[in-house]
Amino acid sequence: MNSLDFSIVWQALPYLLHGLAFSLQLTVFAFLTGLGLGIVLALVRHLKVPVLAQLVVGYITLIRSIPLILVLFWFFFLVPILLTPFSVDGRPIPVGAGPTAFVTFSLFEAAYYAEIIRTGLRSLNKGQFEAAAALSLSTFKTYRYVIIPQVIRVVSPILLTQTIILFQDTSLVYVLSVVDLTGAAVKIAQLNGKLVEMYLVVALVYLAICSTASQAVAMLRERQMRTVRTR
Amino acid sequence: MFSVLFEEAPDGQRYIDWLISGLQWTVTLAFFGWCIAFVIGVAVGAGRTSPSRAIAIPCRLYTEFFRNIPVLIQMFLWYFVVPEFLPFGLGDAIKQMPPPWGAFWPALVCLSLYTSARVSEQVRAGIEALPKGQREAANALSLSTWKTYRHVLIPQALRLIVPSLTSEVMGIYKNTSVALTIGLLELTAQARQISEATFQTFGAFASATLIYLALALVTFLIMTAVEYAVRIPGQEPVTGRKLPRKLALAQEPKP
Amino acid sequence: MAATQSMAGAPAGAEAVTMINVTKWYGSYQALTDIRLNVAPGEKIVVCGPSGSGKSTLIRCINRIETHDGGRIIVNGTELTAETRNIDHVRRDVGMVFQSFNLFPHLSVLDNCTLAPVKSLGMGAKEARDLAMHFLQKVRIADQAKKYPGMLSGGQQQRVAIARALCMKPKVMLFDEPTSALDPEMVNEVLDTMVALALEGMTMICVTHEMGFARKVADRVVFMDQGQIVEVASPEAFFQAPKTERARNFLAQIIH
Amino acid sequence: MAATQSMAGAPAGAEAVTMINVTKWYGSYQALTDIRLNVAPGEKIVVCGPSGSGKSTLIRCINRIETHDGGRIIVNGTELTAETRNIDHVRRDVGMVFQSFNLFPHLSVLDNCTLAPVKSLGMGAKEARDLAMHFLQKVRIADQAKKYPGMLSGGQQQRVAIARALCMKPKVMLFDEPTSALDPEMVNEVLDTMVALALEGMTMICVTHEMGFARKVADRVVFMDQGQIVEVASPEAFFQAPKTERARNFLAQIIH
Amino acid sequence: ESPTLAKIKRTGTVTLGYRESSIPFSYLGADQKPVGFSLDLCAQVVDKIKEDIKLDKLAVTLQSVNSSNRIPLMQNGTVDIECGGTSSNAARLKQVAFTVATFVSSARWMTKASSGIQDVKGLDGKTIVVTQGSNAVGFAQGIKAKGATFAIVQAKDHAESMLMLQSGRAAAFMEDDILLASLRARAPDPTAFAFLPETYEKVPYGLMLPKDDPEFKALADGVLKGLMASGAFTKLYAKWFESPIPPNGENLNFPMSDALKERVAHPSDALDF
Ligand SMILES: Nc1ncnc2c1ncn2[C@@H]1O[C@H](COP(=O)(O)OP(=O)(O)OP(=O)(O)O)[C@@H](O)[C@H]1O
Ligand SMILES: Nc1ncnc2c1ncn2[C@@H]1O[C@H](COP(=O)(O)OP(=O)(O)OP(=O)(O)O)[C@@H](O)[C@H]1O
Ligand SMILES: [Mg+2]
Ligand SMILES: [Mg+2]
Repeated sequence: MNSLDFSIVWQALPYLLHGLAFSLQLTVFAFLTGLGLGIVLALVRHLKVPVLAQLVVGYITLIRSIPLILVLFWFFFLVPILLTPFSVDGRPIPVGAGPTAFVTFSLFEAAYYAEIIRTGLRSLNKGQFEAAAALSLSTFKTYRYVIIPQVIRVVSPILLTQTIILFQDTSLVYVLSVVDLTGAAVKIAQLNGKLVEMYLVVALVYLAICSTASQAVAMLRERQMRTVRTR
Repeated sequence: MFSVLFEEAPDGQRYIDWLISGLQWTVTLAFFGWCIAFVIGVAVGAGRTSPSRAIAIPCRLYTEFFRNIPVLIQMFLWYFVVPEFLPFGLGDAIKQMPPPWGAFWPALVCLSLYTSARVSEQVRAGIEALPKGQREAANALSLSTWKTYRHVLIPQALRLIVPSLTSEVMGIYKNTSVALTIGLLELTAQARQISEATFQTFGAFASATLIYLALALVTFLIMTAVEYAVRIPGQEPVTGRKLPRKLALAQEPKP
Repeated sequence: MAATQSMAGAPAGAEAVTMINVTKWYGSYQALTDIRLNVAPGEKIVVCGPSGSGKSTLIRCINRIETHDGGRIIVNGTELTAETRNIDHVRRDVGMVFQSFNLFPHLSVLDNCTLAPVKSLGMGAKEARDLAMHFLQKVRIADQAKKYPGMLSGGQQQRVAIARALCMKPKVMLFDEPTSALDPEMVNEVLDTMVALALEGMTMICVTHEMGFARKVADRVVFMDQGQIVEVASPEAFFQAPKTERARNFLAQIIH
Repeated sequence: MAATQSMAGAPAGAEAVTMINVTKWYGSYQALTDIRLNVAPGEKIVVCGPSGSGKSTLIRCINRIETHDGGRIIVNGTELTAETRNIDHVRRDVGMVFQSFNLFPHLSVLDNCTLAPVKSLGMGAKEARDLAMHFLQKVRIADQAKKYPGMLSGGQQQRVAIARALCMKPKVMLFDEPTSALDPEMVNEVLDTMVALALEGMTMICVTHEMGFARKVADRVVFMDQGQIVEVASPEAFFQAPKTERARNFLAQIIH
Repeated sequence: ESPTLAKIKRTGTVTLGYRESSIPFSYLGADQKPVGFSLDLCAQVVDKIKEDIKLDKLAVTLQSVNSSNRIPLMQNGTVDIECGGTSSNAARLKQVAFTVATFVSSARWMTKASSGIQDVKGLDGKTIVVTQGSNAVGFAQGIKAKGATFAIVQAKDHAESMLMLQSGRAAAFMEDDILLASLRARAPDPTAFAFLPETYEKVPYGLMLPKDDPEFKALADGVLKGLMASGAFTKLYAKWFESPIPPNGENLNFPMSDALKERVAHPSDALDF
């Protein structure tokens, strides 16, 4: 292969950073809303809410069975068509790519987070629920103050792995013609024929960010372990 | 919407034949990819729990490396970059491989390693979740480290993580689609081809979606059967509660 | 928000706990059969019996950690029904200490004690903290208030659990084998705390096999077998001359 | 593959276990200080002492579940060093029964017993099975051989754990509070099994607070405190007239 | 009335689809702003729309599209005109409409000059690359069906096809001539690549429009015909195909083919030549 030429990376830096910013925004947003929604879904299942619990199982199974890229695709193109009845002239109402990405990722990740939270819920001792009940805490307060904080600690490494995957999957927004870090790199690469250089740079950026995150979570956990489980 | 599948394609076949050919590649890649990923994943995951740092640290680096780079980019690197750095003859030999094998092997390697990193993380969690006493009991019985893992720790850890492994198996089908970026015409690639040829994008992608759903469902059923087959008699699937004692008492009248 | 005392309809001098023909089924297995038990305010009851005889089930029904299937349970004048309001009333009046402590591991000792008063009684943070420190003092563990449960020994954890229950200012305390998960030496420190509580006049129902404790503080010993109350007697009568064959066998087993 | 007896270099009539000035540190905390102990073949030792005094650490050092930091430990003539061959030798000679049973839940009772003989001693499958059935018979649980640990009561599980250890035909058995995780009623069935073993002449080192057991079978009682051996005496001497203040206090605590 | 025009009038917005690397038709120029031949043509159409529906303010939205989403985006009403380099064929015409031809291309082979391959015969026994979903896939398979013995690999996009050729994974790359020319112009050393003499079936390119809106198509066609008649079209062609273009100033040196000259003289959207 011809000698590598990384000068293109400097020229494209603003564009790449712009893409990285979008990746990070989408990751943070989808993490927060997905986790929130995922907790709700997991609780609906855990509390065996009639009818809703079955719907949630169906939803989670469906979402986990379809590639994210196809989920994005269907959201992007079907929602405008489904909204047609509400439009004045009987034509589909376009929904922007940005909102589609944020909503779809949140809904999609919620299914995965819900399963992770459920694993955590299963690992908790029944005594925790009983102690909370005996202290006359309401169901909501039991989960809010006693159960969920413990679950989050237990499953934090799995949450991290899922979030790393989420961060990597942001590249799929290319079907919506939105540009994230990978998308930006690919575009620059295609225009300039510098594929190898750009991909190497992106690989390093991902490796650096994700490794830092996983190191941080590992350290955080170690600290918690020290306070929570010394014996 | 699906009528497009039965139209005749430029090459004389029907479009549905394209999809089936794509499905075959997807399944082949997923199956062999999973087998390799499982073996490596279990080995690396177990290695991460090793008391020896000389084993644990390389295993951790392995996991971090292959998990933290997007699979799309790994695929590209395996296909375009790695052969350039192989000793001269080997790299060229790889490049000369006739299609589709020239794309299949890198795709298989890439997918296996990527998935194995994710599996290893789960195996590690499974082993770490086992009570410390299991390892100690094995030591006290003079089982070697290898036999301790082989007969005591890994069998239990795997049973523990069946649910999350199920997600992983369901996930590998989806990740196979990344192989299209290096020219392997698997299911998604074929759907795109149909879409380009006919501009019937919805029909093509709807077919692919349904096939993925069916694959996931089959996987789910198989894994449920596996979970049932390897369950441990007398143990509740849910961990945490000390019911066994009571069960035993209920069954057993006192002398 | 604060707990209003619901004495409406309760006869004067009412029992603290009244159980009338209570039955409880686990699926097709009957765990409690026709339980009748009255506990007067201030009374101390020790419940004993073989494993699986329904002791835990009995006291767990009293604050509806388990729901009973037949009969009536009245606690401080409030009958336990499916109604949330009643359950809440009863649970505020009844504190419970579990065999396995069940402290919240992610909260400090102090937070364990203040969580429920603040979130469920609506007590002010400062007031709750003072109250918690008061009870932690009482169980002689106030100096550990900032630690997390995982940093304490079993006996210390169980004393925190007792303080936590007391912070709800319950009228009745339930103990389910509070010492059986402890090392032999730690048993005493928890028993001492319980004796002190008993001497203060707290109504107590306690599942335990610590016969020394029963002798020292119990007003009555309730012996259960196979989901039924087989014998109710004063500790002296029970230990010296159990009336039933089953109780005799049981006592022979646990006192070696 | 089969265990060759490594008596080379051991003096005739050697001790089963010799500990010379053994020390053990957890980080900066010294768990064992200058432990000296000789155990003759066939001898029965009961180790007791307050929680955290290092009892478990002591016996776990004997088969190197924990590594000691100073001093020497010699088991049946083999000194415990970092060398894998020595560790293997010692572990084959030493059986261990844990407080929490630590059976392998995914293997049937029989497989629990045959795993180590087959995989680690290289015994034939049939021979191992016969041996396992023999010992299961001895702990009166042969009829449960096909069941899984999760289906057994605690007392039964502990008896299986004893059989599993015996299947390695150890010369020395270590017990770490083998009855303290059991319900009061099940304690007896395990103690009975241990007494039977003792009567057969097995060398035993047993951490326990079951003083009845100590009285019945122990040749010597070892009392530990703060990582040191404070007192070694015959059971009669120890229980009647402990020489040290610390032992007196301790006995007052556990015998109520 | 034309539904597309009605929508544009109601919303006061027209949305143009553009491609990100379809040089020189539609691509990201300096600062990643879309530019290109097709976009220039579209600008003229937009002016005409503005004039026709008598709006003083018509907002123009640029929507990036790619091969996976251009059809759905057009069908669900997001994009009004695709200003890319998209070829027309019978199957596609069932889903969308095209304006009169704005370009005519034909597929060709590009090889490494150093390979010494002279013609299609020289490719026998070798591996060749085409881009997934392009017309070239069909052509290559057709040639093979007639007895050629090369193996076909399909790369994800043109850049990767080019990389396959560069790195020696493929001996030749088949694609529309104009695309090959632009790829070659941007290569570090354009002279390292050479064309084989064979040319294949001619294909018309056009601006892509929603189907079943003849009034809208007539408007766009009218604008293009006007440009062709006035000579403005030829000037635009020279600007993008025969002069240095942004962002790096390469010159494609791709003079107008006879077939396109014929279409400029007699504008038409017919498929055959
Ligand atoms: N959730 C449950 N489902 C089914 N059976 C149960 C459940 N909980 C308890 N049981 C059964 O009900 C019976 C009474 O149980 P309970 O826990 O009240 O006994 P206990 O007297 O407290 O025994 P222990 O001394 O072992 O604590 C036992 O036979 C037990 O197996
Ligand atoms: N892994 C460890 N890391 C740090 N300290 C430890 C560890 N294991 C034990 N210790 C400490 O070493 C001391 C001795 O522990 P050991 O378990 O031997 O006591 P013990 O006499 O068996 O107590 P018990 O009766 O509670 O089982 C204790 O203070 C304990 O806290
Ligand atoms: Mg109980
Ligand atoms: Mg111990």
